[in-house]
Amino acid sequence: MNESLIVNLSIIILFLPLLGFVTLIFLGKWIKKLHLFEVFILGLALILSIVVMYAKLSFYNVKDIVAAFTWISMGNAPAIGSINIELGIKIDNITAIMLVVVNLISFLVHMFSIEYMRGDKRYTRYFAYLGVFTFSMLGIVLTHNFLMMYIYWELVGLSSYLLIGFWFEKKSASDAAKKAFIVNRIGDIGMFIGILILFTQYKTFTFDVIFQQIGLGNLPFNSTAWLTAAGILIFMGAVGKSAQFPLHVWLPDAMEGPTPVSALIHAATMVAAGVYLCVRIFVMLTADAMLVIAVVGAFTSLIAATIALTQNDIKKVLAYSTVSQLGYMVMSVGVGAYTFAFFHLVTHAFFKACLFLGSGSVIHAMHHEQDIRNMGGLRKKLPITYYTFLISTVAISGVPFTSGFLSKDGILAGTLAFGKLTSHWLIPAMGFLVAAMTAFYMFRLVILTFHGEPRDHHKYEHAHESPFVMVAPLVVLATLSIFIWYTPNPFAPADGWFLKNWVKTPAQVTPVQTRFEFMKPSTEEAKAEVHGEITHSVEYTETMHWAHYPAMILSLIVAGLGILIAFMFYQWKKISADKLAEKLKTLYKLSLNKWYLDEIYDATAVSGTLGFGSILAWFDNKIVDGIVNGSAHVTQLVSKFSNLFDTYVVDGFVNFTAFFSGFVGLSFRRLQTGKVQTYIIFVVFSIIILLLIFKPF
Amino acid sequence: MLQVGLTHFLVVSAILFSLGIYGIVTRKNAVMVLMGIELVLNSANINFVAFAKYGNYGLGGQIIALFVIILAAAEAAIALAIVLNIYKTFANVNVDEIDKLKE
Amino acid sequence: MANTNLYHSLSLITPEIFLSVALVVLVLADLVLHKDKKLIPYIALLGIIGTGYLTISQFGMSGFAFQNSASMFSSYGMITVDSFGIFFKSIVLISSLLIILFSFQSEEIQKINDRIGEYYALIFGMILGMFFMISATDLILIYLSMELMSLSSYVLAGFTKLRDRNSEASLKYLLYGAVSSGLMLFGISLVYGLTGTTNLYIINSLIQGPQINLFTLAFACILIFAGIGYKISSAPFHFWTPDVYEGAPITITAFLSVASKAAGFALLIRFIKTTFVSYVDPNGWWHLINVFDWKTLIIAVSILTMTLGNFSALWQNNMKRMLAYSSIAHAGYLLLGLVVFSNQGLIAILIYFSVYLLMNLGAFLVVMLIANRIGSEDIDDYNGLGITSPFLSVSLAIFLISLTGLPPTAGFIGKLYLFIALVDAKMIAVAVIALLNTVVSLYYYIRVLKHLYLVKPVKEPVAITTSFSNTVLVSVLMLPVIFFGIYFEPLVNFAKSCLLILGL
Amino acid sequence: MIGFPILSLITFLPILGMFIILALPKEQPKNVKYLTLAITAIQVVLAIILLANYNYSAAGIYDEKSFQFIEKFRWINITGISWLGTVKIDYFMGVDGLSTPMVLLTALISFIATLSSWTIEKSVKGYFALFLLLDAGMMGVFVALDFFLFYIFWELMLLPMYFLIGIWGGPRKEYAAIKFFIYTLFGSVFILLVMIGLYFSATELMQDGARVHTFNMLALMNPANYSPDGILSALNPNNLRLIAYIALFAGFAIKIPMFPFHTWLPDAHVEAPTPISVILAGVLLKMGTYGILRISYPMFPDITRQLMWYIALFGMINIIYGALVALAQKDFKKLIAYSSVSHMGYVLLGMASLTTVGINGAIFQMFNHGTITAMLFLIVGVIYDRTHTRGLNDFGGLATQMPVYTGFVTVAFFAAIGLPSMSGFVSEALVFLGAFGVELIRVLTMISTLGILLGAGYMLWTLQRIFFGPLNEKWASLKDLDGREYAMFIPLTIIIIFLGVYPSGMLNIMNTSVNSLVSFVTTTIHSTSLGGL
Repeated sequence: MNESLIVNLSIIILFLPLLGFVTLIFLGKWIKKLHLFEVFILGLALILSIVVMYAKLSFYNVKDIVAAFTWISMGNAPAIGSINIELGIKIDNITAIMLVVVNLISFLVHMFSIEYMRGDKRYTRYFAYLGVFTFSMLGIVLTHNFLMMYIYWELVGLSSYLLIGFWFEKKSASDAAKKAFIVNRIGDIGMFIGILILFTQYKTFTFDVIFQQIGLGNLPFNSTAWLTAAGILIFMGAVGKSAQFPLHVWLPDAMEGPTPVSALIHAATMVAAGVYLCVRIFVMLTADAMLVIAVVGAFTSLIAATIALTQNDIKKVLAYSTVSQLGYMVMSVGVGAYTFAFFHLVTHAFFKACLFLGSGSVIHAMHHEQDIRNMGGLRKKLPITYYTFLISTVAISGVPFTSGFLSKDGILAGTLAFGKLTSHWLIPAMGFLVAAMTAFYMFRLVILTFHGEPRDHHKYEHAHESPFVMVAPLVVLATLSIFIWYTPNPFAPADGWFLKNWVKTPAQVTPVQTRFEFMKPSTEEAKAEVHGEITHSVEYTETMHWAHYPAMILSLIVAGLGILIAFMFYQWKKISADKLAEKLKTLYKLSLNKWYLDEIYDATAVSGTLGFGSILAWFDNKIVDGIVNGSAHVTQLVSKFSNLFDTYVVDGFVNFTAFFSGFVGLSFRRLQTGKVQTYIIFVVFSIIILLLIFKPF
Repeated sequence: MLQVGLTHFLVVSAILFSLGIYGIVTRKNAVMVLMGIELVLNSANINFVAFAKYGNYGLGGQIIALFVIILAAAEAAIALAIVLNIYKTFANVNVDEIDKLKE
Repeated sequence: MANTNLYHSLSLITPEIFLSVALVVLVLADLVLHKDKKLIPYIALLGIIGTGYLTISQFGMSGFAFQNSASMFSSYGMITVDSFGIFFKSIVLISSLLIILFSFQSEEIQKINDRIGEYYALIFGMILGMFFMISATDLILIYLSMELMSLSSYVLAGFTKLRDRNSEASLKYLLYGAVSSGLMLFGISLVYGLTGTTNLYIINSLIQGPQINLFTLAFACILIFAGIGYKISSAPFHFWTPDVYEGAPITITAFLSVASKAAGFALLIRFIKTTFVSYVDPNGWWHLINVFDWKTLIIAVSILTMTLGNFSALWQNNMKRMLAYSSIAHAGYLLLGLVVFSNQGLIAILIYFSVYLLMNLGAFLVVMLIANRIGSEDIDDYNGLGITSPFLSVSLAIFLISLTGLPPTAGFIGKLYLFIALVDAKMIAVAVIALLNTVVSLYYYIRVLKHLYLVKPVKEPVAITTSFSNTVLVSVLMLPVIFFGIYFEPLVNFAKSCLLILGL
Repeated sequence: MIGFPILSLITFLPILGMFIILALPKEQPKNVKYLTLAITAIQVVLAIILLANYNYSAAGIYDEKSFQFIEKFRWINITGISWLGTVKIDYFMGVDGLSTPMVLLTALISFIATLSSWTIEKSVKGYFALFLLLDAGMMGVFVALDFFLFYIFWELMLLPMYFLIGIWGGPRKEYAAIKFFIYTLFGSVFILLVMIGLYFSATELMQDGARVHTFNMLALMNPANYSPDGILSALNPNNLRLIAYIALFAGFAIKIPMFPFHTWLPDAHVEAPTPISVILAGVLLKMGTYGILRISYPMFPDITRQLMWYIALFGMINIIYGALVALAQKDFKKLIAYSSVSHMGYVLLGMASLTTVGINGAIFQMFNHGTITAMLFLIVGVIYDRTHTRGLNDFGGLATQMPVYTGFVTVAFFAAIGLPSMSGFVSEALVFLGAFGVELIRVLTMISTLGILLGAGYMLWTLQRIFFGPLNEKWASLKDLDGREYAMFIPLTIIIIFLGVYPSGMLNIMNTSVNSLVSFVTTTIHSTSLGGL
């Protein structure tokens, strides 16, 4: 298996879903059951991507495969030199793994959707959109430069828009779609400016070239501040896409889309693209940038967790949990736990997709009931859904023997180490708090949905387990939430093949003085770093090791605590949730209403912009145009004036002449003059005035 | 003994000129306005003759004055015809009432 | 000696002599032909053509007629024949020819068919006056020729007597004109007093001396300018223009707006050039004798004229009146060519006049043809004509666009040359004012097009069909407007060949 | 090279067509339409022939030799009397990388607009005659290389435009038409003045060795041709060059239209019939920016460098201001009109950068805006034809009723938003890349990026208000697109997406020229500028 074959296969993988999209859009109207073609294509892509992953990880484990061609060439530009904008793909281990993750989940979601979406009037269109999404997502994964990253970034935004607003007859759906796109654009602007900074300095978009240049000490505008800025700005893209505070508000609303879409896009893949981006630019992040990222991530995970505590919509809970988990990953990048961030991305993708599809199964069974207060006891009616859902919940809560435990624990260890090394203890504190809350609200969800007695009997009676095409994906995904796929030792993720062999922290390229103290290499390490052999300072590695067990124990405790409390509240009803809510009314309301962030945004940014727009429109209409029209009015006025000149001004002259004549006493009679005479008077006066002006002395 | 010189003629001419203009702009009757015009023309005539006489310019001035007189006559003829025409249409010859054409 | 001088002089004024003969023939014909006066217009046409032939045969000729052999400046005569004069005479003749052709078509004129002999005789009187105005270099001849022209035109303005406004126009024109010429005469008398001569060339050499009373001279200049300014209807001596243009028969209005103005301009230019310019340098710049600030005066007057004209035109509802104000504005533009005091400016004036002749007469012709049919010159009555009478509307549109000065019409070339002259003289501010005036003028010209095409008529507009001869006549004016807009080389070359003003 | 005068043909063919139409009897509206369609189709074919024979490596800009398809002969040749000099005006046409995209755009948009004109019922003959005259004027502006010729074409379009808006327009058509006319004429008189000023400042070396004043654009670009005492020589102490530049710029800016000269645009667009809006937005607005690039930049490189910040500032204002005002609109067409203001701001911003990337982006944006906005106006036209309303709040749920139409709308809207894979993205990105690279205007560029957010805001909001939500029962019987409408939308969609995926298809045409332009503008020192600016 040679490189070019891998490249070609990757390109085929990339374009297969697009082919599906085009086929479905243009032929969907005429050919029935065309959606199966799309499912088939995805299956094909999945197989190919597994092949690619296998080839990459086995034969080219340490070597990145890059292929590119020139997209835009601007010749020899004056004062700049040649500018070539390239398109290309870069396959490293992360890419290879992501290919499989994306294709797998996408395939499963396609499969799930066959039944879930049956009967929809835009059935084929739906699969077409899924196709274009998959294409764009694979593009993000495969690209080797920032511009293409941005391009695919926007395209996933488009597919997300189309899929959230799929049921556009509902105003809430089209609102949510619009909101998602626009909120994402805010982040994208930052990302775009970040890319602009890099391009301005390096005249290229290619990751490797830029990183290499930074490594050589060639900084944007020769300033570390600009490097930090570039990092943070590009991270803003991730803030938007991965729904980080303060741009997280779109993701819960995005649940208006069909549930499989939520699973694919708004839980497993697209939202993880932000984390993927952070992972990609990790090497160029300065300490300041990383700190910002860590804080944003931690704060996001916390705030989302607090909101998730009180939500009653099954998808909303999952949505906020997604936001929270994404915050985790981002925080992980920020504290330098690169590998665990990516690891969590992968594990989270599986169990969160499973959760969403599970919720889809529930919703399907309950005839589009989403409120968990109206559920309960579904365990019996939907056993497979229940068990897969439970496994995933256990995973996300960080219970041992699950994938979630492995990745979450690593992240928590990372934060702990970070806290020790930099004394930013707040970040690990938030991390553990969130872990507890996650366990609590996830089990609250499970208990309220599946345990206890049914609260809506009518719907309960009609509920039934979903058909095979829907449960099969659940089973697959639940299976993937077990530790065994990643490491043989359920308590030592770092020893597993995933982290040991496949995903390694790359060497920082930022100037040494801009890094965290603990990331500065010693002299020998610096030499080694140039060759990409050592990635982190020994100190950091050691601290990570130190943090491993305390983090594990702590996380076990907090997760257990969370689960326990959830059972106390909802299963055994030892404590009344309502009473507590009554007691902590303010906090409860704050949480239930998502901290009023939507309202605040509406009142400030949205209304502000619209209001400003209206003011400007008024300004435009009345003032700017008014000036123009005003000058026209003045012109008309002047013309009226000169038009009436003959009648009035000249008459005025007459009167004046009358007065004047009277003054000299030549006539006491009031002068009776006609128009011709007024003209003549004017001539006479003109002559006098001209004489006064042009007299030669 | 008062020596009549150029200045005196010019003063007379200026007075005539002013009276003529005054008549033109104040008289109601079109014929009276025409009289004013005659005054203006004749003030110029006085100038011509006086300049010719006192400036030793030869006979040119006098000849010009003759031309002007003839022309004034022609003008008066046409003018009166027009005034007559006006009288036919408007039944009066008050120039200030003939203002249908304006603005 | 005296006889040869006289023969020589007479040979230089053959066109004028021919005109006089034609005038007499017309009067006689009017007497002889009692009933059927159909022949008279053709006699007039022959007269114009004959004059035209004689005028053109003078082309390239230059000289003085009626020199004063007694004077020390014996070489300068009362009449100057030069290519500049011939240019303006041609303008006058072409417009006369067209006016006669217009008169064939005009219903107004058809109605007074019994007095048609007088009509043409008076027109010939005007032409004769203009011819002398154009070539006169003696103040008295200037005065006399102006009066000759004026007296004829006073009558013509009220000639049809079909409506009150004819007589009124006539009276106003008369009174205003008589006063203006009176003032001018007074000015001339002052000049005579200062210099002892009425010959412009001699005045020119005399006023360069130190003993001239500058105040009196300035007074005289302003008075004379008032007289000429009234003829070219420049502000502030323009007040008669709209009233008379509106009241007069349309053929006469058209004639006044072009021929009379041409004669006035020729006179003004010749007067200033001959009297006040000391020399013309090789680059074509005219150097004024420093006795009177003509430059500032004319700049002020021209800006005032075009601004007043344009602004007043904005609100006019009568087409003739609107065109009257527009012709005032155009007088302002034409004066711009003079303010630069250079041959370049003179070329611009000549080009502008050639173009102005075409487009202004064209516009009047179309207005007349429309008035023939709908009996109104009111702009509101034009509503919807664009659809029903495409040919007339399109041609009116072209004439008006050309009057605005938009390419690709000849009007643009005229304006272009004016602005070229201004920029060449580095008078940018004046050019900007003039350009802004152009923008203002668009508004009222386009207003006509708006009524023709855009405004929905209340009642179904009549469809005006044009006879073959009318179509030819309109086309004869319209095609050159477009042709010269695209290819103006012949126009410029012609103007250039007509630059010569005989002088010191 | 081709054996026939392709540029004259492509320019004057519509005029020929106009005469044929005028000669046709009145009762044949169908023939008139087909004839116009044929003529515009031939124009497209000619444009393609031109492109096929185009030499991608010839620069043009200031170098006559590297212009292509040159047609040059003496048009006005007035041999002067010595003190007057000679007037020599050439009929001079040629294309380079700056004009070729515009020629292609004009041909394309004219063709599409003809299709869109099919619904015209009122005085068909007059409409199409004026339409063809307009077409000729537009084409002429882009191929003329003599300033005089350029100006004639520039003004030639005004009148047909006036009538096309004024006769076939909406309720306030008279107001809109006169406003358009007066406004643009106001701008063009300044152009005229500067043209005359340039004429007197520079001379061209004739074959016989004499130097005469010239309107030849290429000669006017060469600083060596300026005489030190010329009115626009940099030695002139009154900063006349600066004033002239501003006047010229203002003349072009009105056409763009640049804030605060933009207010004619919404009125003109709202009142104009659909095809005329298409032409207006698709081609006419480009003349302003084209004029700046073709004339202002190379003839006044010194001032351009001096004022680039201000140009960028106005670009930024256009982007942000246009977008914000668009947000507040309730009329579909007005919204698109303001979006045009916003999008033309990108062109200004890109031009202001004076870099290859930025100017490439600017020209590319000109082309893309032409296609995208044309499509947007066609979209408005389709809905207006069917419902006779344009109120954004009068619709709702049309996506259910007209799915294909909605599909095209989505494409066009996202193209306007600057979605990657569509042409608008590439040009906007290049504009930003170019502008950001210049330190002087970096902050302005960063503020301008807000435009892409606001753009998404008003476009998506519009999409939602018209097409999403429950179907407004009033429109339950609307028909989806018919064949003619497909024929309008499909070529535009293909071009938009093709150039989004393969922008080099267009960028390669202009790249050489842009490089040449940039190096010319950034390095040319006016030899007479030593003492002045």
